[in-house]
Amino acid sequence: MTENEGSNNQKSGADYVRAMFAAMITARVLENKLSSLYKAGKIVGGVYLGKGQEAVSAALGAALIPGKDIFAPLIRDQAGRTAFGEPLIDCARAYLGSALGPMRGRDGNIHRGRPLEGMLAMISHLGSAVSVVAGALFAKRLKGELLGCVGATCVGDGATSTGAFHEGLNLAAVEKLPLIVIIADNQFAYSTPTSSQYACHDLVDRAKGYGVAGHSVDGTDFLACAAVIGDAVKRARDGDGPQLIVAKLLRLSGHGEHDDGSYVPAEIKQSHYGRDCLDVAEMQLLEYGILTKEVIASMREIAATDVQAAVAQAQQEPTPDPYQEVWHAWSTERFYSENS
Amino acid sequence: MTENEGSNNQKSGADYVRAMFAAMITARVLENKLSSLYKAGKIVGGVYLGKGQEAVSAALGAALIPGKDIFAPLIRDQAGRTAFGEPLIDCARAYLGSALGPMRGRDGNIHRGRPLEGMLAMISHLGSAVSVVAGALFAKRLKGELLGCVGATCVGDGATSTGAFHEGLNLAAVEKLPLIVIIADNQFAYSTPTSSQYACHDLVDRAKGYGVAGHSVDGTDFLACAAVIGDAVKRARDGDGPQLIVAKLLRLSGHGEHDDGSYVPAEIKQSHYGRDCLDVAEMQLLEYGILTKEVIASMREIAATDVQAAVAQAQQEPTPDPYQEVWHAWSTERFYSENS
Amino acid sequence: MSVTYIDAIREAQEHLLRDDPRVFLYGQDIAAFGGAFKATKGLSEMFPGRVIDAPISEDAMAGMAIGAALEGMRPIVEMQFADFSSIAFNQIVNHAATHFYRTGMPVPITMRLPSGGTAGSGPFHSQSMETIYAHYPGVVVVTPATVADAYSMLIESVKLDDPVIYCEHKFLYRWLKAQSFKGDGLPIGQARITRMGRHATVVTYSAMVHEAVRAAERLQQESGWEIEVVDLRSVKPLDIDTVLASVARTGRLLALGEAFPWGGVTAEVVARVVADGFHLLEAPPMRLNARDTPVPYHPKLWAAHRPTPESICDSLRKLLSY
Amino acid sequence: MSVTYIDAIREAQEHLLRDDPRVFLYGQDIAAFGGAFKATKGLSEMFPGRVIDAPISEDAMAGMAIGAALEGMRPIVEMQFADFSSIAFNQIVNHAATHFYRTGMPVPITMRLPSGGTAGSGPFHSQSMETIYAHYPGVVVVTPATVADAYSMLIESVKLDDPVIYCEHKFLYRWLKAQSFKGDGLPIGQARITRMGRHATVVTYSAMVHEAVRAAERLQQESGWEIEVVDLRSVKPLDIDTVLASVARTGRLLALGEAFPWGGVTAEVVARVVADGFHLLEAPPMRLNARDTPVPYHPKLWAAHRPTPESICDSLRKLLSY
Ligand SMILES: Cc1ncc(C[n+]2csc(CCOP(=O)(O)OP(=O)(O)O)c2C)c(N)n1
Ligand SMILES: Cc1ncc(C[n+]2csc(CCOP(=O)(O)OP(=O)(O)O)c2C)c(N)n1
Ligand SMILES: [Mg+2]
Ligand SMILES: [Mg+2]
Repeated sequence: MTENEGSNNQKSGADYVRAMFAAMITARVLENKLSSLYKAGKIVGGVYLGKGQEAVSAALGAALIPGKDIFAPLIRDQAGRTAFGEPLIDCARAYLGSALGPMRGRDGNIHRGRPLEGMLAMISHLGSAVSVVAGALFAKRLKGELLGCVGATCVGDGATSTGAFHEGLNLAAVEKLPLIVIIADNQFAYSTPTSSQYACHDLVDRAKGYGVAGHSVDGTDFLACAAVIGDAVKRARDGDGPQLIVAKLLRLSGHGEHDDGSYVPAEIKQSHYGRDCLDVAEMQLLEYGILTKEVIASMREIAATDVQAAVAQAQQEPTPDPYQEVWHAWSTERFYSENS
Repeated sequence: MTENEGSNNQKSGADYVRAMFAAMITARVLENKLSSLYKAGKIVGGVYLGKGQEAVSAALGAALIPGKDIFAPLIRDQAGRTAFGEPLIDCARAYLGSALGPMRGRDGNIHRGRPLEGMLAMISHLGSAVSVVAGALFAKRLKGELLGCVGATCVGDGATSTGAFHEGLNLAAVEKLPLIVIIADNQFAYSTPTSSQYACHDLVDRAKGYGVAGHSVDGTDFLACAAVIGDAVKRARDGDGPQLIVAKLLRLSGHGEHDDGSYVPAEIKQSHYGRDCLDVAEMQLLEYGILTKEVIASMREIAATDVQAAVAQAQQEPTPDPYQEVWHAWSTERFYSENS
Repeated sequence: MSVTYIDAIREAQEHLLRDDPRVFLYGQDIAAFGGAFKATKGLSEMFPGRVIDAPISEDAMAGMAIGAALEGMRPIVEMQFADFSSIAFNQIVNHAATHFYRTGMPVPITMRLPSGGTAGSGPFHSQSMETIYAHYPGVVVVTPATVADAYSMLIESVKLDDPVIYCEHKFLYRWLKAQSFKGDGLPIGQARITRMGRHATVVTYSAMVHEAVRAAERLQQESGWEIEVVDLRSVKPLDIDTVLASVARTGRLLALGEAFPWGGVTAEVVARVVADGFHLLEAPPMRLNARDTPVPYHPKLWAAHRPTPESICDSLRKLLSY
Repeated sequence: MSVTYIDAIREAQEHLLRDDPRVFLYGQDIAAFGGAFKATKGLSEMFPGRVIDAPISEDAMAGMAIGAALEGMRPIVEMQFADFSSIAFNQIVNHAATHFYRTGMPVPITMRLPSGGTAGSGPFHSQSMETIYAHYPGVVVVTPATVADAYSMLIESVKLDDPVIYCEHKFLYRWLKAQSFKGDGLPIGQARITRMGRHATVVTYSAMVHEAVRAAERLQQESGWEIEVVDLRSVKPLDIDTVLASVARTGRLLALGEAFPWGGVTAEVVARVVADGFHLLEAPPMRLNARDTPVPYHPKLWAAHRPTPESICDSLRKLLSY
């Protein structure tokens, strides 16, 4: 076994939660910035935030190994992206309409990705990524490179109602692939409450029906996310097959920044899941002596500086030029005469 | 409440199993006939039989109330169709290519239906009927006519892997509709064993994940089918919401008559589920004194006569005439000039 | 006081819910929230139990509508974006569209597809899918371009016994205004001469009608060309008679659309015109469509991906100079 | 000894599996059973672990192929019938087809679609879906009509970096025979003159090439007309140059296809020919397609639903007498 195989390259507990927390802080600062840019009319397209879901997302992103694992982030995964190593500039470029970066203005915001580096570029159709990640893992197995690798994606409560989610998870189960699917059950799909989305007591009840491991976690509890999600990733890496994790939480923003989320009842906002995972994280990290107030303060400063730098850079960059744009959907060059 | 409401119009136990058995015998005789006609080259298109699945199918069909309930039979539901009241001539016409009957040669074999009478005409795409039956029930609710009604459909183990099955069942669960879905788990989807279809221990484990009632039954056990399926239909009728029934059995024919099913291992054929539910039924009916040998013999004779009559009639009927055929896919007549 | 295109869609649904007990609405976020575009705002309060939030299950949403239609109802299904109807594709083209032919029993469902491009919406929130549905026998595909048509054609769609794909253009939602919902009463299946002209005919539909009119006005001012604009209104059935009559007057045809270039409405229009009106043509019929790539996200790319008054004028100048 | 069209498909897959470790096959019943049409017979034994039975999950099958392609593999996915690809539609047109444009990374998957009508197969086992896929930017859609093309184009499809919809015609599977798999080496994107002629051009593809040749032979015998038959081979890209060159020789065009009549290949061919070759035409270009209903089940209806040598001759006679 090379050093990259097996689960021994999983970060140690403290390193893992520190990496998580750093990503969460950065994501929050970045998203706050995106929100004000949106309000100032500086953003191209819509803005979709992961506020309140950072612990879940970062726990996943930080448990994955860039360059080895596959990660298909979804709409609320800024923290996971950052933890997985996505440069901030990718996000800034996508939202600010720079012509540079992986999507070059052809696609934007949360649809960005670096598929060559194992971070897939989502399409909007919910659930579609599940089978695609399964396929990437299947390919790794065929190439003899699967050992110690995992693939992961996040979906919302709403996305569990798609046929694509069902077909993809079932396929992964049949092929016993090391796929981690996190359901961030944030109680709403856009405005639709879960009572119109599913009728089971808890979505984790679905795990048995697919023959996959099921895990539940309080998505606002930072250390619980680290423990449960870190463990599930480790299990998948060690050959235990697909892992379905259901995290309970609340989206702390609107569906997108165009939406004030006023349909979320006050009781829910004030309930346990209405708490901010970042506050919980800070409390827990201090309590366990993993980080000090000073370190946290300096992490925030670094995040602010990094975000500022990325945004400033993207804002200076050229926007796409339709006259420079190569209008081809095929990669096969000899077909190009066709569209001319 | 009118006399058609509530569950009191469910047949009494003995009547129910007698109706089941009569349909099973008729279906078997009919299918044997179709098989020989196929071998003699007299059939238009393919032939798909329900041999070995009659107890499950008839238990459902006989528990439904024609003119009130909705039934969406699938590929192996000859017995259920007959029990629900489908005239034999519909089947004969579809298979023999008569221009008469509900499908008029435009569609055939198992795709036939009488949607106006609550028996839907399936499309091939597996799983598609689940949401359609749910929609019919939803409509009945909106019209204030749902009380005491149910809708039912059958799928195979293979069809559970479709997104349509998942979306449809979930929707029915969310809307708490009186939908009965029977999964006839006959261990194969065409040639594909269930190990390539699902990874759970038992498909009934899916019920909890949808928040619906789950039932298991030995599909070769006639009385068990009557008890479990009859009960599930009653529960749905009484307002207990969707019912998922998983029947274990074995297809006793090829996938279609073009297929000898030689991929089914001998051990499986000789196993418990390889037994013929018709033999079991006869044994049980005699044992419990519900029918006598003489009655059964005369039922077989009646079935043979009826089948013979239907086939003879269909064979004499005209085949469709392309020059008489009205080539319109729309019902709106003022659009017809469009295709001319 | 003026009303908008989206107002028309909302009003038509209110009207239908009020007048026809068979009508109900089904879609994601359409009940209390009033829909992603507010096309059903307030309706769930006015008609309790008849405006229902659906799970994110487009296949089952279409299937449920089909089942309800078979039970005598007249469902209107809102897709959150036309692009997501790709998940409902099978139920629409194979279940709903074939049913009348197969069984003699029609399936009166109306699928509302918020269609077409808007700035910054990208490849999955901008598609025009009329071609995909119109290719299949059995569906009616309507593409209203005016406030009055948005209103009357939605009402008419629900009254039709056949499944209707109602393509509503998102760009027109709030931009397009009128004094009232009242129109000229043209039925589905009949095209309209939106602007009269003598020198060339632009045949188009949906939002492109307005771009064509802009181009026509520009050419008139610039060089006195009089361009006739035909609004197809429904792309299936397609009123080729009105198109041919126009081409008979002008001798020149530009078929214009916002969809992808391969196949589709513009190809169908040209192919039918040359089949029956070859002798009427004084110049080769032209087509102008979007570019053959996914719809770009960035507004600058998007604006160059779809036809614009400028590119329409360019095409018309070529057509007129032949 | 002769080989068939289905042999070619099987052989090409064997060849690919042998020569290219990136290739694997995925589909329902394709492993031990060898596929519903036996296109993969024996291959799972020859290449253990590389010919895999899929669950009945067309969406996930396409998704899994996309993921595998992104990891450097070259999957070939068998749909049991083209008609069931309606379930994979979203993954194909929105995921696979947009990926290169969006990210610069191509998705080399090959989707095998057993297409077209055969007697007694009915509305859901007879469809020709090339139009649906060709409408979307980013996919290559091939429609082999000969044994040699079935072989070489499948190999070429897998070598292409773009997603390919490989439409194989079920009617040709066992009926079409040849002496070997060797052909003329034409690449995807180039059409072929299947039969030379002087009086009219029939542009077609897939099984209709053979019906066109039959019609041409009949007209030659009956009345001496010499009909040229162009086999498009791929409908996207579509080799309009070869078509135009043929029309330049004959002055008359019949675009022929087995698919539904609205939009599609025949409309696209006519629209392109009139755009660039209007002056070449001596008669209005004609189209002949299937009728605008679902494909009927009964063989008698089916035979009158699709174009036949008789109906092709009728169309050609009209075209020639203009
Ligand atoms: C197949 C499909 N249908 C509809 C949409 C439109 N849509 C985008 S996000 C969203 C809500 C998603 O809810 P959920 O999955 O719970 O994720 P959350 O937004 O709560 O994180 C919807 C309906 C979509 N993207 N895909
Ligand atoms: C969506 C879809 N994909 C593929 C098929 C082709 N097909 C027809 S029957 C069948 C096997 C069905 O297996 P199962 O659901 O277990 O039912 P059984 O035949 O065993 O009764 C397949 C793959 C189909 N009808 N629909
Ligand atoms: Mg949610
Ligand atoms: Mg089965």
